[in-house]
Amino acid sequence: MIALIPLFPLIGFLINGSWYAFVQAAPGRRKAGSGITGAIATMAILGSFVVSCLLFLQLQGLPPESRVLEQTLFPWMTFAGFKLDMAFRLDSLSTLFTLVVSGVGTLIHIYSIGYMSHDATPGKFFAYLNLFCFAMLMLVLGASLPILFLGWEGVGLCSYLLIGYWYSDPEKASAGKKAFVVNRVGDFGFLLGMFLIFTAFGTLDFEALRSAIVHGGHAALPEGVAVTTVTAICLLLFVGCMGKSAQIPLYVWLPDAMAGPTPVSALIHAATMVTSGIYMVARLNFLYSLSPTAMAVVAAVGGVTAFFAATIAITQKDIKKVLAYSTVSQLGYMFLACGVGAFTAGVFHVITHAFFKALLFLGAGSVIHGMHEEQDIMKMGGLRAKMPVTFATFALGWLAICGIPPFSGFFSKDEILWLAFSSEHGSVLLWGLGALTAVMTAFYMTRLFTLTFLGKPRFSEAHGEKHGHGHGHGDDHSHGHAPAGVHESPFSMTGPLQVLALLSLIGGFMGIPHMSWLEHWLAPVIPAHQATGHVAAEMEWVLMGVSVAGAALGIFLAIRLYADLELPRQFATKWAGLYRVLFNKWYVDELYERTLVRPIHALSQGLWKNFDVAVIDRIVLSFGRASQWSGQTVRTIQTGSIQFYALVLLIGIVLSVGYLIYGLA
Amino acid sequence: MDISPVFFYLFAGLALGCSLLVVLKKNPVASAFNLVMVFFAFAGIYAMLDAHLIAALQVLVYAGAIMVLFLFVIMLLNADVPSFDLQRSHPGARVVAGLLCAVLLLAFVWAFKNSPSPVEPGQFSASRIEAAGGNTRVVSELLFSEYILPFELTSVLLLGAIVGAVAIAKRKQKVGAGGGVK
Amino acid sequence: MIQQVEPWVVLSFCAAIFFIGFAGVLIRRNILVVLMCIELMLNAVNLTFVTFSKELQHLGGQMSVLFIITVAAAESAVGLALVIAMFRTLRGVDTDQIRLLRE
Amino acid sequence: MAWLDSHLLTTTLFLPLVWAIFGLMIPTGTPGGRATLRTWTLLGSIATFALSLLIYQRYDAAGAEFQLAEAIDWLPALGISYQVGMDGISLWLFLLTTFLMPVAILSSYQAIEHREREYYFLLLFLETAMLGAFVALDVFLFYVFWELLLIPMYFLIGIWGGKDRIYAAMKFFLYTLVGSLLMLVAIFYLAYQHKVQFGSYSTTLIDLYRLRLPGEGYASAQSLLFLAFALAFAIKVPLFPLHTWLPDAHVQAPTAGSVILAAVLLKMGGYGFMRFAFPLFPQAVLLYQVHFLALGAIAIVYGAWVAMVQPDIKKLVAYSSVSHMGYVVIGLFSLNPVAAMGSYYQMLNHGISTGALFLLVGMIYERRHTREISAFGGITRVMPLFAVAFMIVTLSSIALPGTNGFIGEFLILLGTWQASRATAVVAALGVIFGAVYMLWMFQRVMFGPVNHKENESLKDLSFRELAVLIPMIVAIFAMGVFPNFFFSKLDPSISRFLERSTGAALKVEAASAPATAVYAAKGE
Repeated sequence: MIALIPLFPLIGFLINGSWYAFVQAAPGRRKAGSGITGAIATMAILGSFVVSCLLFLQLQGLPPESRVLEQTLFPWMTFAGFKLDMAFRLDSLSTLFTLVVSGVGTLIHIYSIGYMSHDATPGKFFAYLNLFCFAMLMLVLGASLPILFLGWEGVGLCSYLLIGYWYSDPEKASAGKKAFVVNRVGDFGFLLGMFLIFTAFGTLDFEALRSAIVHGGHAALPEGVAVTTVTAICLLLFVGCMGKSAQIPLYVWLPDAMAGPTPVSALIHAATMVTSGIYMVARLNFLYSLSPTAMAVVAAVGGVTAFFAATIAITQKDIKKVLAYSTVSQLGYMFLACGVGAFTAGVFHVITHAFFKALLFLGAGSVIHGMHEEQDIMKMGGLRAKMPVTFATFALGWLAICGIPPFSGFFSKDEILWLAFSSEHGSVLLWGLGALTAVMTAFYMTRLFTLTFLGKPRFSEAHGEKHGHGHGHGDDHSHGHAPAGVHESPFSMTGPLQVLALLSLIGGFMGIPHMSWLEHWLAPVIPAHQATGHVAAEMEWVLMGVSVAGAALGIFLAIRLYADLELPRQFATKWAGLYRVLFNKWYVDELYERTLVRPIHALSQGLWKNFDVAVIDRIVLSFGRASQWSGQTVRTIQTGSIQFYALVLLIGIVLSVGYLIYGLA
Repeated sequence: MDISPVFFYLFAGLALGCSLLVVLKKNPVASAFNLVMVFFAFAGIYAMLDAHLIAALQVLVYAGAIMVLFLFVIMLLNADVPSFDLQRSHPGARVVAGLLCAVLLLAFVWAFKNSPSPVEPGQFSASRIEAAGGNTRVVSELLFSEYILPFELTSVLLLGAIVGAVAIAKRKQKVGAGGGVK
Repeated sequence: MIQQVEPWVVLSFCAAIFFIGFAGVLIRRNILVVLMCIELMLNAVNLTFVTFSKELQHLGGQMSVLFIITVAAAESAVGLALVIAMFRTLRGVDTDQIRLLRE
Repeated sequence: MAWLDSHLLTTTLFLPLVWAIFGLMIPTGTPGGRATLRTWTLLGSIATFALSLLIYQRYDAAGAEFQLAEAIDWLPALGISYQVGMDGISLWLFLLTTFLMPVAILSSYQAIEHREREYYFLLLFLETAMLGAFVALDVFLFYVFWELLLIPMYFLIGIWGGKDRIYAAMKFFLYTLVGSLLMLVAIFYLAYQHKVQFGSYSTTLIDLYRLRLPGEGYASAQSLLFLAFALAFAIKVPLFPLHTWLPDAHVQAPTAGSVILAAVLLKMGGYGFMRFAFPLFPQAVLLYQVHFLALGAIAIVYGAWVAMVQPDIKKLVAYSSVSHMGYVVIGLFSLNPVAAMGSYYQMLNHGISTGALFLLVGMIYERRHTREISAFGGITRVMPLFAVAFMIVTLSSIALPGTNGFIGEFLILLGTWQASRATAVVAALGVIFGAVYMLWMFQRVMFGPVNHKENESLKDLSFRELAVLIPMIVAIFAMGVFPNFFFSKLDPSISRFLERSTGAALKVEAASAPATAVYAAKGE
């Protein structure tokens, strides 16, 4: 039964993929609607969602401590000295993820039918999308680290394929490659972490690992494993998370990943794939909680990333880039939560974030679709009237991410901030970082919202059409019939928006403080966070008030500032240096280019030309030259006359016979 | 060895002399005729050694077939070459070659003379061969029983030689010179 | 008067013919004569075989001779074919002309 | 049938050669004749493959060590005999060879335009030689086959190769020959040692396994003999810094030649290590473990780096082979079951995925007659099917989980980590750089706009080319998802290999402190 969850998208992928490869891709066939392929793909993921729901209900019917379903398909790698099964395990943590992935996935599939209606190769798009869902579901269902890794790299592949979906544009293709390579750097750490686990514990299965450490609800190190080993394991695995979940220093690929179609950004680069790092940390929470050092690093990296990405988001002009940096920032939040031991809060934020960030991205997609591929928020404004549904739903998402009660973002963010302050791993510093980020988040999201939907339009009606033609991506993404003017999107797109808006509105109620259903549900996997004594309980209300006030402050500032565009322009000129640094994203990409990419490239070139060819090959060839030279020297006696050779032979015979006779005598 | 010394020395002297002439005669035709004489002398010696079948084959194959082939080729080539008779090779080489051959010959003679006789002779004594029906019969029977495999293999060899000789000696067809047949 | 011919005398005679042939191979430049000298050497070997066959009372030697005669026939056929081919391409039968081994 | 039962290996072994001899009699003056020849050759290779499947079915992993064995005296005075037999280690490489041969033949249909008869004859001749090397149980017989396959390969590169084919063929030939001559000397020494220790010459492998050779220090018999064998195998693998013949040979060889070279010939090095060098000289293996681990790790990173900057696709793939085969070396020298299994699997993987890469490069070369990366760009748009196939093979090459490459690299790294952490860390870097060079190449060839006019009208894959590629792609996924299918026939043989390579050594170790220290320092 569990296997059905990833199986449906796999079947969808195979159908759409072969249809694309053998029918649609043939040159000459250019026109194809997204209807049938979209329907197949949606049915596939919907099937997963239904199965996930059924299994969720089944789990709910079980007593909490035995809420685990397992299915072993076949032995994957088994031989003397090693054993690994292709097995799935569904417990309270993974069921949440399967629901989110298949649920949000279904909505985004439906949305894509509308969004990709003008695309030349929808078969390819939906095949990739289904493949992604397959890999993501493998990731969350895998019963052991290698299967998780299978999904982990699988989603990375889909991310690569979908970012570079419009491959004719070299920049987009490069963005895809960058995403894959940066993720590979993370996977390098992941792999080593996995090896270290195997060496230390002799298993890669989550349950076996857990039972090696947790005894009677209490985590303790087994004999012969040092704390430093666990720290090393956690940090190495966290390197993997840095890559996949876009944390400093490996976050650079995510903003570039916005080159992909917007539904992809919503599904992969906001709602699901990027949160798999949090999933893994939460899955291995028993391991992480053994190492205070690793926890501190996770929290610090998360907090700094949250803040750092928020600073960049303030100045970006591309609607999707703003959302991308916002995603990086929110992911930082989640790691901050994990780092202070609030794994449940982290998972909570993953879920609410999946709702509101998917909503925001899809809303942005709707805007872009309506504006004919315009992504610059400076050229938008006043869309409230033109796109009422998009406006309304986007507003809900905006309030949710700003942390305004009672929207979902409020609950999860507040939970994180409170635990960052109060937990034994937390500190005022971490809380301060989080709170400051919250203010900035409110600020840049409001900026985005204001510039896009409020105010006066900063575009001409004719502009859209012209633009649509100018930027059509060759044959692959041109609008066959660019409709005049800005328009609201079709229902296939606004429908999912409305569902997501509803979820963003009510999603937070699953984790109301002190009566959290979520915490209770996750208790078998993540031990409930015990309240700590060193902070007074009333502080919780104080801090909640502070964070809401902070969000309100951010919103207020942004609305005041961006009501008139002159004001921000003055600020930008006043602090031109700071503005430039932020606008250019702290020059991190340039730094990597200078310190890593170019030196390695130059080194490789040097090794090839100056070592491989010039040294090794020359040594080998010099052997050849030496024998050639000696051959040339000796060959003077080679007259070519057979009779001469025979004469020499005769001389040889005489000499040997002479030697023999002399020896006998 | 129960052979008549008179006839042996007669044939041996003839063979030695003629073979020297083969080497020394300038004209290849003369060499060829001397070679025939050598072959005949050898046939005589074979006969004295009771190898009657070989003696016959020597005359038939060597003196008959092979020599005819040689003469035929000489005649064929002689036609249009003015300087068919070639000088012998470099005098130095000639001296060295002759000297070394002589030295080796002496070594061989010395070795033959000082080698001990075989300890136990085989089963085909002259009398037994005689009793079994004579040399030719015995040899032939052996050829078709114990030596049948090599015998059959020689047929492959001969086939190969025929094909090879034809392939080599055949005049190459001019490539691309169309219009030969009209 | 009736004297036996010692086997070593016969064998020495064979060796003499053999080396006359060998010397011929070495010093003659006419390839036809070279081929004849090779025949001479083969005959010397044949006679050696027969001599041993007689002395050892074993017919293996005579068998070998039969095969050598066959091989000699094949050899001279191919050899003469080569001579013809050579004559056709080089217009001569001088061994000095064939130095293809050199390059 | 009874005869076939008792001579199954020999029959399979010599079937291609006999088949090829009949193929020589097919007149090729007309197009119809050439088609007949090609079909005939293809049928021969398929028949061999069918026979090898029969072998697969007969081979029982739980049974005796060497099965389907045959032995005939060859040169009894020297103890040399014709002995063949099959164990798990031979089995999959044998099947890999017979599986790839039809693919290679099918891929040459259009690429080869002159001297077809000789070409197909040499291909089948090559198959016999390769198969022989994989099943020979007599060291000398192995040597004969090992040298025998040089001859057809030399001509394949030298006659049907690219512009610098003569240079490449000579380089290939000499490199390999130099290595193997020392091996021959070592083989004679082993046969002689057998006479000294057991009273008669022997080159039979099982006999030689019983030899006790002094193995203390770098000047010991084991050490020197190991080096003699290892040089031959390391050149074939090829191990850094003995790899420079590979790029030239690969680039110049015709497509089928490259495929066979990469897929099978390189495996002979790894196979040689597993079959001969390790079990025969266990102490020397421990002695040189560190060195080879280091060289293997260097090869991985070095190969990847140099591959990154190649302007020629085929050269890039060639250097990627250096990198991939580095994994095989570190896996073998880690001397534990996980790494050994991974190593062996990596050999099969590399055969499939690099073979497929060469096929793809060959296909695009047939269309454009260039292999310069800069001559392409945006090919996805004109050849979408080709792009799909290329993508899948690329992914296999960068070891994406779910494809075959992952299984090999994962197991090797996991095992190596237990033997030497530093090596594993350096080797794991190859995971990153592997992605860099492959994807960068893929991007430059397949993505972006179509910049060159010539590329506008390229034809997508034909039915024949699909028939070539689909088996490879199926193999890629089958090996990635169901590796246990392969492991199950392999497991006992790998265990035996390790037992021979370490068990004996460990016993001796108890007496000698330094060796223990070396092993313990790495094993922790």
